[in-house]
Amino acid sequence: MATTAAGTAIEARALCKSFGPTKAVADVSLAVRAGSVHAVTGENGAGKSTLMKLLAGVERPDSGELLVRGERASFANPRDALVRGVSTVFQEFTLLPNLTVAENLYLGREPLARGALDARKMTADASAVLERVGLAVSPDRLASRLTIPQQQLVEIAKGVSADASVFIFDEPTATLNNAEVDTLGALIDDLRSRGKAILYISHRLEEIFRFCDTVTVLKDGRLVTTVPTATLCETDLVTLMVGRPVHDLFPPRSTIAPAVALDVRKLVPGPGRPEVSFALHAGEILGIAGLEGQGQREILRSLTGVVKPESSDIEKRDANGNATRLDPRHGPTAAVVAGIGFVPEDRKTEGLYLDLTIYDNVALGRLKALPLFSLAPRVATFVEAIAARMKLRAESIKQNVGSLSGGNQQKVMLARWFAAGVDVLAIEQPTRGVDVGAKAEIYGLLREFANEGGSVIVASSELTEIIGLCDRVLVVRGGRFVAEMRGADATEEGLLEHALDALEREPAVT
Amino acid sequence: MLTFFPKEVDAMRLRRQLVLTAIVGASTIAFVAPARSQMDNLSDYTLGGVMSPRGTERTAPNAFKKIGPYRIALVGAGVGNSWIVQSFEEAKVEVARHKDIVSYVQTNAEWQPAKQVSDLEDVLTKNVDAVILSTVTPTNANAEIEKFAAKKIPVVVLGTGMTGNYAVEVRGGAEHFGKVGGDFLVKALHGKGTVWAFRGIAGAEEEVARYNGFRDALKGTQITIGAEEYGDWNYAKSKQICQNLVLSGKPVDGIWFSGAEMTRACVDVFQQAHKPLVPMTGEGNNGFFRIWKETGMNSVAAVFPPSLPASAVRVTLALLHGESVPKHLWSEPAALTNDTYQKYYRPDLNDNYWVPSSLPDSDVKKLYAK
Amino acid sequence: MIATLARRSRRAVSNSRTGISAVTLGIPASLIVVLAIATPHFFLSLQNLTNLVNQMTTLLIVALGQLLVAIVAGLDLSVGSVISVTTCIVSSDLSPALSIPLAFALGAFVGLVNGYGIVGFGIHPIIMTLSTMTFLQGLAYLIRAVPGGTIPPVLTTLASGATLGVPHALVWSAIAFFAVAALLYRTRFGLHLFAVGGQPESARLGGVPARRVAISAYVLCSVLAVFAGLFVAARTASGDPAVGVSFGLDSVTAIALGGAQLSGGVGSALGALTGTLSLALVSNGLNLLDVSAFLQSALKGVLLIVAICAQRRTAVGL
Amino acid sequence: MIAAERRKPAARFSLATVLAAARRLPPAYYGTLVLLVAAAVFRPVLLSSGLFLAIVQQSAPLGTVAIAQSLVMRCRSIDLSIGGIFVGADFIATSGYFAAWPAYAVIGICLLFGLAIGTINAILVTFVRASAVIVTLAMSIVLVGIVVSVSYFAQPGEVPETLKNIGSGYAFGVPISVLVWIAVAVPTSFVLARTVFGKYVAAVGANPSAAALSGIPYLRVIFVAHVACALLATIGGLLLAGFVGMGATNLGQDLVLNSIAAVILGGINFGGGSGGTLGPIVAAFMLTFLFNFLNSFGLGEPAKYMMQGGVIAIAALMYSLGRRVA
Repeated sequence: MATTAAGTAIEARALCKSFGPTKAVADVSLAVRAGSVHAVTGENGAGKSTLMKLLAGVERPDSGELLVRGERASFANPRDALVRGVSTVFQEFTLLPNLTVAENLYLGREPLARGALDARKMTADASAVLERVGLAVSPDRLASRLTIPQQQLVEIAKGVSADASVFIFDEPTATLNNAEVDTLGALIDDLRSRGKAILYISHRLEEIFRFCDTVTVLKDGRLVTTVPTATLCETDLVTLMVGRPVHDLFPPRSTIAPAVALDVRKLVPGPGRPEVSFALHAGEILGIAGLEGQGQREILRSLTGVVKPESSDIEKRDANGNATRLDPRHGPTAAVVAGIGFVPEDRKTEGLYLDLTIYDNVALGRLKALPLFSLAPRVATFVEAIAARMKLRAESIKQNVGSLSGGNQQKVMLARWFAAGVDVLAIEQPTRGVDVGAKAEIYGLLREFANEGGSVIVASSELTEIIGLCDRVLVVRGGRFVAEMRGADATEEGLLEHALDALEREPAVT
Repeated sequence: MLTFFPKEVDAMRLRRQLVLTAIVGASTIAFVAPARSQMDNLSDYTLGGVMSPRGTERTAPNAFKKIGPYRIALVGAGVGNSWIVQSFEEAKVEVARHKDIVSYVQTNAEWQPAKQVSDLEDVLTKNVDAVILSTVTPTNANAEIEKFAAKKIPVVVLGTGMTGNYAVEVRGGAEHFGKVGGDFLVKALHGKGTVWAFRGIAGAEEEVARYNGFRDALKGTQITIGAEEYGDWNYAKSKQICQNLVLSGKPVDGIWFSGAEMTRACVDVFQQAHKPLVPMTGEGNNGFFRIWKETGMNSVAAVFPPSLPASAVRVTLALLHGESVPKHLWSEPAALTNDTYQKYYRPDLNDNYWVPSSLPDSDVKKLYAK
Repeated sequence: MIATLARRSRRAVSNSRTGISAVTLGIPASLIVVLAIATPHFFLSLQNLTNLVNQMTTLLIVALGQLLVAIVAGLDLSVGSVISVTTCIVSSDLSPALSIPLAFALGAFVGLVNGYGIVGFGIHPIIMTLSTMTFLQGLAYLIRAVPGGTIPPVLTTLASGATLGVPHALVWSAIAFFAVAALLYRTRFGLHLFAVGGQPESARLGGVPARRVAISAYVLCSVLAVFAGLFVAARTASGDPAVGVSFGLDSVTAIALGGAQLSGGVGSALGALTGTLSLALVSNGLNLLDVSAFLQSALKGVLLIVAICAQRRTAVGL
Repeated sequence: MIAAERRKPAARFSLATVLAAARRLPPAYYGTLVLLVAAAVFRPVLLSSGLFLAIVQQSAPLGTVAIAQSLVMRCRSIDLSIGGIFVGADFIATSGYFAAWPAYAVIGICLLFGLAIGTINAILVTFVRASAVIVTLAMSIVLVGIVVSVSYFAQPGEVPETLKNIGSGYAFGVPISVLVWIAVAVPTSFVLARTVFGKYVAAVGANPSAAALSGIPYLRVIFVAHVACALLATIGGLLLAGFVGMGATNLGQDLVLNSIAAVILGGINFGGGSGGTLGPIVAAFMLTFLFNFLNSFGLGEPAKYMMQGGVIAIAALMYSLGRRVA
């Protein structure tokens, strides 16, 4: 048996995990005491969620070891972890929509009576557990009929019911309102007072200081430090999280032309969503910054018709100032015809045709607005030229896109829209999964596009990217714009402050 | 599921059943030439000699006697070829001739054995007095037949190789059918040469019996079988096989078929290949007669009366009237030859007409006018 | 029985995982009313009700198997061929002590092949089961080219006939129905089937051995098809290489009419029963009303289209 | 020019390319080669010019249907209503209802019928979003049911002479049906390779969500594919009817499954692939040749079914393993 500090509920020793060439978690060690709340924080991409997955049994480490109450542990899956006393509340809930609350609670460890499922006991036990977490729903209700906070409480109840000794919360407040956050706080206090160890993964400073005893900061997959929360102030923590000079990745900004290219008014991205309005200027790169899940995605997608907005009043103006109305409810086809291209975050499943060649992927952009049975123009020279200009690294344009690296795939995505001749690009996470060299090239391409009169709206959770690339930044929180600043004036600290602090503040900008 | 790929299966079954059912008692009317008066004798279940008793076994008198009027049912295996369509029509017309039949229902099982069992159950529910049954397989209805027997409801079966507890069987002699063709080839080829044999569906009892009759006829001759293929009684398959045989240049002096559709397929292949027709065997169908006449080929037609169900209707009534009826009624007709077939060829009718028919000419014209 | 069904259906209605709706219950109910009025002397006779049960049994057993596969978002078109092969095996010269276990072994093996192909190798369920269906169809023809053979008397006695006035078919229907219902609602495996059908990845994270559960569903489906095959063989007293052809699609129709979602996670034994009942009533009723068998099959096709179109889904295509 | 990929060693890259290229060749190409060699050794008569040409002729209906089926399968859909379309078109051509009409008018009516069924399929699949497998299958049942119950009263007769000639005649020493087959294949191939529609089909098949997100009218593409599939399948059905020459309510039902097998063997799986239009064509010939080859050994239906099932399973398995490697 390995030795471990007394009272340590769960301990990670030198955990490493790589996905392909990227080291998501490198040599991270961490110990969580029973009866304490331990925060793990860091920027997006710092390795928080990978670490959480390693602890929760979703992924297995490449090297390093995991100890639960001093004993070496290896989890096949989260259920296995739960049995060993490690309960995880995932950010994307794993409740099964067609199972009842009680069934979800006891999935994989259902009570049996003489070999048969003991539904009565399951319901009774579930009722008791639900009461303990303060959730007033019937255990017979289907999970699909629960609200998001209710679902989260069910996830927590899972751990309570298993009498887990370690609770891992992955960004638990992302979907909760203030009252619900308070309830969660009370619950965490209760768990702590009963000697449970709590691992609290979040980048919300306010909560970290409110709930947690200890904080571990990760950066680029590596451990920065582990310190008692009491020894820090918010500024210290932000410095620890950012702590990196901004690379010289970014092209120089240009001056914003006064002309409005896209006037978005009263866009309601979905039922019950707040309304947003903003203007995108010709030649401008506009950043939408914020923590993940704050509504950036919905704004971009409803703007481009990928999801149908509730309502909108959008005007698109071309270089000559001629205005046309755009109703995104008519779907992406209408947006594309109007000259707006959308680059999704998940290139592989939503953007590219991996089995088709570079030529096909790009040339498809040339087909918009052509009748269905007209000849598809042969544009090999054009595609070669655009590929060369974009410094696309491939053997030939006949190569399948699936065989390209992430950065080159992203270039193909952009090339399609350049080929289509759109003048507005809406991009989610423009450099996710792209190596540093290609990043700079992509930034350069976007800037070039803007300099030629195009407009770009970028939603990114990488603050450095937003700051370095954008002419103007809108900070979003809870579906609303809470701050606007010039890219040149923006700092990570400033953005984070708006993105985080806005939790408690009234929206400053709409 | 009638149409999914196993439709192919249905198709096979259809072809198989076509002949299995149809074989029930081939008899030549060449020599019968039914006189009108005999046809008009509505109690003559031999249809003027088309059918004849096989063996001496008879039903007991009054075994199924019942007071009329009667409700009878024809439980069919399925529809799918013109012979069956005509035979059902003959049954219907025959029923109409008898005033003491007040109810006549007809079901078909779409060649599904299990559905036929259900059909029989449903018919039983409807309190029929007698059933004429053409089964999907020789055995699939045995349990149901037993139920009818227990209720003293006579079951007259149309089918070969039936084993159940039926009252009377009405069928044809399969070996005879095959032998008719074999005898013809022996004569046409003067006892020597190479013939091809187009068989039906492998393993079918009926098919084996016909083939045995054919082999019997070849015994003691110098005729050899140069190619033997299963054409499944199907035009399309036979056409492809025949095409392959012809184009591969296999020698052939004559061809034996166990069904007319296959003959037509081969004739078409020979003509398309501009190959002189060799003697081929055929069947008593107007479409075949037409080709026979158009090509002037040397052929013979085994006859397979579509009027079998009409005979079955009369048998059924005889049973209900309390008569004693031969247990086995078979039909083993002599063939139609180059000299006699023209008497039966009706140029005014289409290819779907089969002989001999018990239908009045007005019905025949209505159904088969070109 | 009726009381149990009623209780079960009340419970079912309150739980949308079953897919039971006013339509699933309403179709057979209204068919019964219409038939009882249209053919009062025949339809409600004891004889006819017995017939109805006899006619339903095979399809019910297959549909219950198909249901298990549908719950894990699969589809098994090979059940028809499994039925055919089963009748061919048990009608062969082998002793029943050998032929019956052989049929079950083959069924289980077919289920394993389907399951591994679909779950293990990611082959589309339609393609996978279509190919096993075709292969087994060939095997059936290989064993028995044409219908015939003899069925061991023990099977015939077990399948047809009655004890104390209760038709054996009813007994078998009830056993199959309650066995599958118990499996679904009284065992962990049943719950896991629904979990895997709801969201396989979440189920896996929740510790459900998702692959094993899905493969087991295919195995059970094939084994139930073997049962159905034994019943058909006994009922028709013969082996027939084509007897099962209609059951693949009929079973899908039955469960779709019974509210099962082919996208997985939703379905119920009661739905399989009402769906099967609906189809049997259509067939029985049209027979009583003397409607052509071919129009009957066309009508079944229309019913299937309607039932499928009523299911909302987002995917387009397969 | 495009800058060369520098990060990977050249040798490894080219080896991978060769392997990838080999894997992308449709299985039908190998299969046909193997079969032809086997025939040359065991049954050389199958390769004699007359017989070989006849086998090509026999392939024409399946080949045409395979082209039709490939259109919908490229869009990740399927059409199993082909069996019903065959029976329906055959009924129209042979029932005698249109006996007084010129043959080309009858052919036209058959094509209109195919168009109508294709449109219904397309509506059900794209707008109602019903599962294509189930609705097209059900469509087939409905069509066959109607035809069989109607044809019970109006019996099927002969195929019009013109159609018979198209199905089984020769022109310039080539079977006419093969010319029709080519006449279907060439424009289809052109449309798929060179038109906007063709490019969209490839896109929808390769990644439906990407197609939707990037503004491709994907529902319209699938709609058109279904209509075109039914129409071309009707042509295949008429070729078969012409070859058979007589009406039948079970005409060519095996072509439904064989067409799917041909498409998969031709290198096209659900959602595109590498076979082009030639893949399914070669595969249709391969299957027809295979059945002739098996027949020449006296192996009948059982072997045919088992081969068919095995071949589809193996092709599907190869495809899914290939995808996993890539």
